[in-house]
Amino acid sequence: MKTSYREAVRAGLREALQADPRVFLMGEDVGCYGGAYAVSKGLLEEFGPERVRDTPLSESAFLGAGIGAALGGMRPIVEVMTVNFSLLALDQVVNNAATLRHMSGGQFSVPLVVRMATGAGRQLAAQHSHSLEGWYAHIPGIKVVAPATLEDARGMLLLALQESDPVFIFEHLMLYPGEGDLDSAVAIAPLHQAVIRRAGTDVTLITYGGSLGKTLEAAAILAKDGIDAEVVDLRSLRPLDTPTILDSVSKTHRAVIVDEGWRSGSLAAEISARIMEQRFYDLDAPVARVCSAEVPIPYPKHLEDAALPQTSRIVEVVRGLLPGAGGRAPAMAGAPTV
Amino acid sequence: MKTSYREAVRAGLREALQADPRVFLMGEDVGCYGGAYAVSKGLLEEFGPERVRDTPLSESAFLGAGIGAALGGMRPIVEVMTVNFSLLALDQVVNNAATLRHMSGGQFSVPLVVRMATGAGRQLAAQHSHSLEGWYAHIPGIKVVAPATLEDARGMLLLALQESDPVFIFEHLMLYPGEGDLDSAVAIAPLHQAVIRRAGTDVTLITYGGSLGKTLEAAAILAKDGIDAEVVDLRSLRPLDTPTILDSVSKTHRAVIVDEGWRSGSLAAEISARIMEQRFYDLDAPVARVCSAEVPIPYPKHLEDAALPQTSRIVEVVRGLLPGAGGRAPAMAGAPTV
Amino acid sequence: MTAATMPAPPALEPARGLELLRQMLLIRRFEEKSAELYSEGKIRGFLHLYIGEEAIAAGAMPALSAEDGIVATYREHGHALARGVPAQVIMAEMYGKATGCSRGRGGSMHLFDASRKFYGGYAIVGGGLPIAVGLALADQLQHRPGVTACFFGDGAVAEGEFHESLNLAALWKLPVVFLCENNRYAMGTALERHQSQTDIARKAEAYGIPSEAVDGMDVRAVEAATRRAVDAARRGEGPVLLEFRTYRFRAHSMYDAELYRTKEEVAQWKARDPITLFTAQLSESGLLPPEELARLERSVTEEIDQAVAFAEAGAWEPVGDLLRDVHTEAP
Amino acid sequence: MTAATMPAPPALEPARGLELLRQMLLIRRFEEKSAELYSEGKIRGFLHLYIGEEAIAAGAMPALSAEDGIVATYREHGHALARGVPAQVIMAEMYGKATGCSRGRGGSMHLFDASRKFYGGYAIVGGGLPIAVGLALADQLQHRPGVTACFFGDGAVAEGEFHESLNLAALWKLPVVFLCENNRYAMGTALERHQSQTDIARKAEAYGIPSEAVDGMDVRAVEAATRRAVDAARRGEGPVLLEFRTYRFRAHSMYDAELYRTKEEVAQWKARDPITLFTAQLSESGLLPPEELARLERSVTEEIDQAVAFAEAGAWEPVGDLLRDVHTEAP
Ligand SMILES: Cc1ncc(C[n+]2csc(CCOP(=O)(O)OP(=O)(O)O)c2C)c(N)n1
Ligand SMILES: Cc1ncc(C[n+]2csc(CCOP(=O)(O)OP(=O)(O)O)c2C)c(N)n1
Ligand SMILES: [Mg+2]
Ligand SMILES: [Mg+2]
Repeated sequence: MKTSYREAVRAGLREALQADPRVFLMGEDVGCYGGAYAVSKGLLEEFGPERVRDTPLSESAFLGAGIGAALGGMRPIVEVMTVNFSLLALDQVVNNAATLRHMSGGQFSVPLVVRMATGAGRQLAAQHSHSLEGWYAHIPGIKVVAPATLEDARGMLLLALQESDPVFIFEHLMLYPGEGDLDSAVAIAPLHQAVIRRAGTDVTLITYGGSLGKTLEAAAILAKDGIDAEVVDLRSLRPLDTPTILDSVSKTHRAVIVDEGWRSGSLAAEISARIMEQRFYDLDAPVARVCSAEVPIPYPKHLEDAALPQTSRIVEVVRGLLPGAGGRAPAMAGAPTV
Repeated sequence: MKTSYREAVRAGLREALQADPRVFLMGEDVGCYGGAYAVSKGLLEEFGPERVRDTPLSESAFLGAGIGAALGGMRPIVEVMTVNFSLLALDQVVNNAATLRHMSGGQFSVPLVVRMATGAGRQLAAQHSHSLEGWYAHIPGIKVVAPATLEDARGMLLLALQESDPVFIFEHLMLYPGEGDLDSAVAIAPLHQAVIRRAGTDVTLITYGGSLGKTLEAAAILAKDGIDAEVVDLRSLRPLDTPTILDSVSKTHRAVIVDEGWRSGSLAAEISARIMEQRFYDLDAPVARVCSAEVPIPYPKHLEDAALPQTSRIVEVVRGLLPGAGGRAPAMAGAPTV
Repeated sequence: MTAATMPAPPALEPARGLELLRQMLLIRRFEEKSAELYSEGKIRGFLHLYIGEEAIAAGAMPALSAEDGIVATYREHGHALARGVPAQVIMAEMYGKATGCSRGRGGSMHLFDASRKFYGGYAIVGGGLPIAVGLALADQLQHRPGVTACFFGDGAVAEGEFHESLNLAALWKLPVVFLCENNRYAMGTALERHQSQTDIARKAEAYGIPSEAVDGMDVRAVEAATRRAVDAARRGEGPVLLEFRTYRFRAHSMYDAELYRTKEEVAQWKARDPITLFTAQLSESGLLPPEELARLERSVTEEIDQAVAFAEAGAWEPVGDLLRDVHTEAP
Repeated sequence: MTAATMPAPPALEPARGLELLRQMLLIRRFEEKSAELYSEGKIRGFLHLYIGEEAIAAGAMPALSAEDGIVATYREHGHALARGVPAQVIMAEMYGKATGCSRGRGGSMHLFDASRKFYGGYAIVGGGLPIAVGLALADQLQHRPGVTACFFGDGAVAEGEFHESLNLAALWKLPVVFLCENNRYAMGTALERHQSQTDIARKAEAYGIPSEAVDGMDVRAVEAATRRAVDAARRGEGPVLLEFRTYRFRAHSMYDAELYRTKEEVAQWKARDPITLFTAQLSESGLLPPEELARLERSVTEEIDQAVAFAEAGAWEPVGDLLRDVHTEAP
């Protein structure tokens, strides 16, 4: 029997609500409507309005209320419908959730979990297609994760609830309908560990969330040319599992980062900088990035597709790093300026 | 007669208000109070309450109103007291100011100028010490600048008002009292051009805003060891003047970026990634970063100092890149993992 | 003042009545066609229909003149049509064609028309209110007679930007009218589950401004109330808040199980369909000649068919222009 | 209900009166000493004094019990003192010492004391309100009797978070009391220049909750009104908004030219100094024995001198601990 990513998140929510009376879910339309992406469908009926709470359109107030409820001994799960709307609550995130433990000299913790949809691909245009998880990954005091598989969709939520500090979970909206076999028994990696989704020797492809599928597709295509790509699924965006990234790069001597964020100031830039700082002398070619074009995402399909990272682009960039398929790049090969 | 940075900004504001009837200034306490940092002192008396407008504490509404007024044919200058509070208005920035031209298919422009104080150094603690200009530099559709000198404090404001798109000006709060001779006659560089503040041959130090002074100090100290550093003042954070950065690195073969933002996901990471992509084969050592520690800025002086980039740290990092002062690093010198 | 205490609007001259009716019909049929085209995959993304609420856009727009500005939401096809934006460029926009009113960049949620001071559809709930305040400020500072009409839903009333915008507009006596389309739901959340004070008009008290609750199913009541509000704003008396009580007959957007409301409730409101009500009014007062309704339906259908043909025929923007209009090209 | 229509508070027993007086004196002298220490450079950053507003913290805190939570602003020394946070750990915090109530990390604007449910000073205006709503939600969900008291200024009322928080609290009938300290200025912006509705208590209407405007210079009126509000919230009747009308005698923060108000206005308000008023009240009713005031002053001075000595003696946190408490160490 197949499970969708949406159902996997729901399974995690249900388990969390069953396991701990302090856990409750709140957000816009998580109850009667069943969730904007139908993630929480049925939970209101199962757990009642005290624990599955519809909120008004007040992102700052209900995310802040999540912080307060966490201070008050609860284990809130706040759903912000999408990252686009989370900007309205960013003050609460940066100035309160992330600082309270430090400002109080360690007296208070904020065991809050915030989930939100991110990303583009459904032609929702310039106000509904942001991928701003990279911004969240910049904030000291919070943790940021992006589950890309069914197991992680369920399991990372449960792990997040074990943390004593705020954890932000980003669910790429294109992942929700994706189906597969969910094995709830299988143990998943720790919350902040990256996972190698495909082992390879020629180049390291580093990605997360909604771009993992495209990246694995690219790896499969590259394999046909004899290019053996290793694919690292970051899973955790803050903290980054730098050792796993660096070990892979030491092995392959080449890296491409695939990130749906706008290129300038993307999370991909941070990863490139870390590789630069710590594996410069192991590199046979400059680290490359495949990111979104620097444009508010346009509505029409052909323009949206052109703005986002695509499998074909990943393949093209990797080939640029490995002239003469499978072979090593000559030391002086020109750096692609993608 | 000496002029302070604060007075230089004021001079720019006054000239703008005199030159163009469409220009007006609005923000919290810009009028009766004279500005939180006394930048607009006297302007209310000179230009009256129509053109120097005190607003309620409503960051989202008055920044959004600035966008609307710009659509309506005015040339608003909105002062957000500090970047810390601008988070409350970030939805208007990302979803409206930056998108309107694109979403409308080019029918509308938003000639809005937004000024705000940024940075730490006055022991204002975890909610008043952010340096988030790097976030703004991630947003397609807006322009971001950070004047570091008296001439730029006045001149970049006037240049910003010539633009047809939103320009965000970040003024580091430690710069305001700084005094010097302001020559209003001197022509300044174009808005989006970086400027070499000190020419050198051994290493490129890339910085902006509040960190320029510390970086020039470091260069002076390094000069005593015979290390000749070139200092690039970015001035514009979006767009970045990549050619100026790359040309300097091609010459010096080494670069250190000094940026008061938190290290992970900093603007410094973007610059490092661009150098990696475009000058990898010219580098004699990995590009290094000197950024803020990943902690909500603590109140006590000794801890705040420890959290921020300091001259001594810059010197130390540069020395790490150039073992044997002045000399070239042996090809295999270890990469500093700062 | 509430709808109850309002003086009855002046007698209606025939032509105006038929215009209002045609406007509502045009919106209704346009939305029905859009739903069809969505199912066919011609229109994508989110699509929010205005069916049931036509009396508001149709009634409010005639109260605005060419110098006035309009700020709307993502549920704005009706507003664009009522403002006179040609059906064909709206349809082309929803197709994502370069011939669309936003050159295809915006889609259904982001209709713009500078020539008609239609300042756009805003899809961040509450996000349009500060923009409207700023447009009104620009009119005030330039001593122009313009008034800005800002449409938003009941859900938007919970957002901080509603509060900040009304305070700012009232404080500065700006010529802006806040037109709340209270259709009793914010997506699946009923009014009483998202507002502690469900009488939205009473919120005006917190800003010291006048307000009215108006029957949003009565196109003439909408027009009369909007005229009063716009005239006051134009006279420099500052902003007014109008609450139009209405109902959304269809799902929030195309996909929506409607688990959050009963069939009975929907049926009750459909019994007050603004088009049926006004049609009855007109014929009772002898202002609807026989065959007239059929004629109107035909002309509306023609207009929409032509719009679809125009959209179908429109060209796509070249992919090479992807980065166009991120910034204003230097003049 | 407004202050005018309120029943007079019950007669006062002597001990309580002297306690209230001592509390206000302690805050006044503590703030005066802080100003001195700021000039000496012992205290840095921003320093916002509570002088003139003492009756609010002193009057409100006795209405709260140990299970209740407090959320305050950056102008919160008085609230911390009145809640029973020892003067010495507050002073040490303002010195930035490891012995401070926030281990020196927060300074004047960020006082915290978990043991007294003092949930902190928040320095983003309006930022504390959603936190208070969440604390109240936690009490409600855990069926605890606690009520959360949320202090904020008149300027905060303009922020969207005020609006969103009151609506949410009212909608869910949460046990939270919103205590607005209306000192008529947001920094240099006078009330009538930042609020279109200057009668803040009337804003409660927009949320369907009860409110009162209270004389913030009368410590007993403050205490009585706060008790009524807290009791109602504890009974499960939902939130209450109280507007305390008061005045800030000093500058907004240490540096402030006070160009925005006249000497006369300041003088008029100083004539209603809450400490002078209450001292007079007590002696008139024969509740202030001769010498008692002098004795109180001496004990307050001792307490503060001791606090300063404690702060001076405190150790600095080692620089090596810079990154401590960014995250909760794994248990
Ligand atoms: C800030 C924000 N939060 C959430 C959403 C998702 N959303 C889109 S429409 C909507 C309901 C808005 O209801 P209302 O304001 O009553 O307008 P209506 O759709 O009923 O016309 C929601 C929650 C959004 N677009 N923006
Ligand atoms: C969101 C935000 N905007 C601006 C500021 C700067 N600021 C600090 S206090 C203050 C005035 C607040 O006035 P009020 O709420 O009346 O409190 P009071 O200082 O009078 O006690 C301002 C504008 C801030 N800290 N936070
Ligand atoms: Mg609605
Ligand atoms: Mg005040």
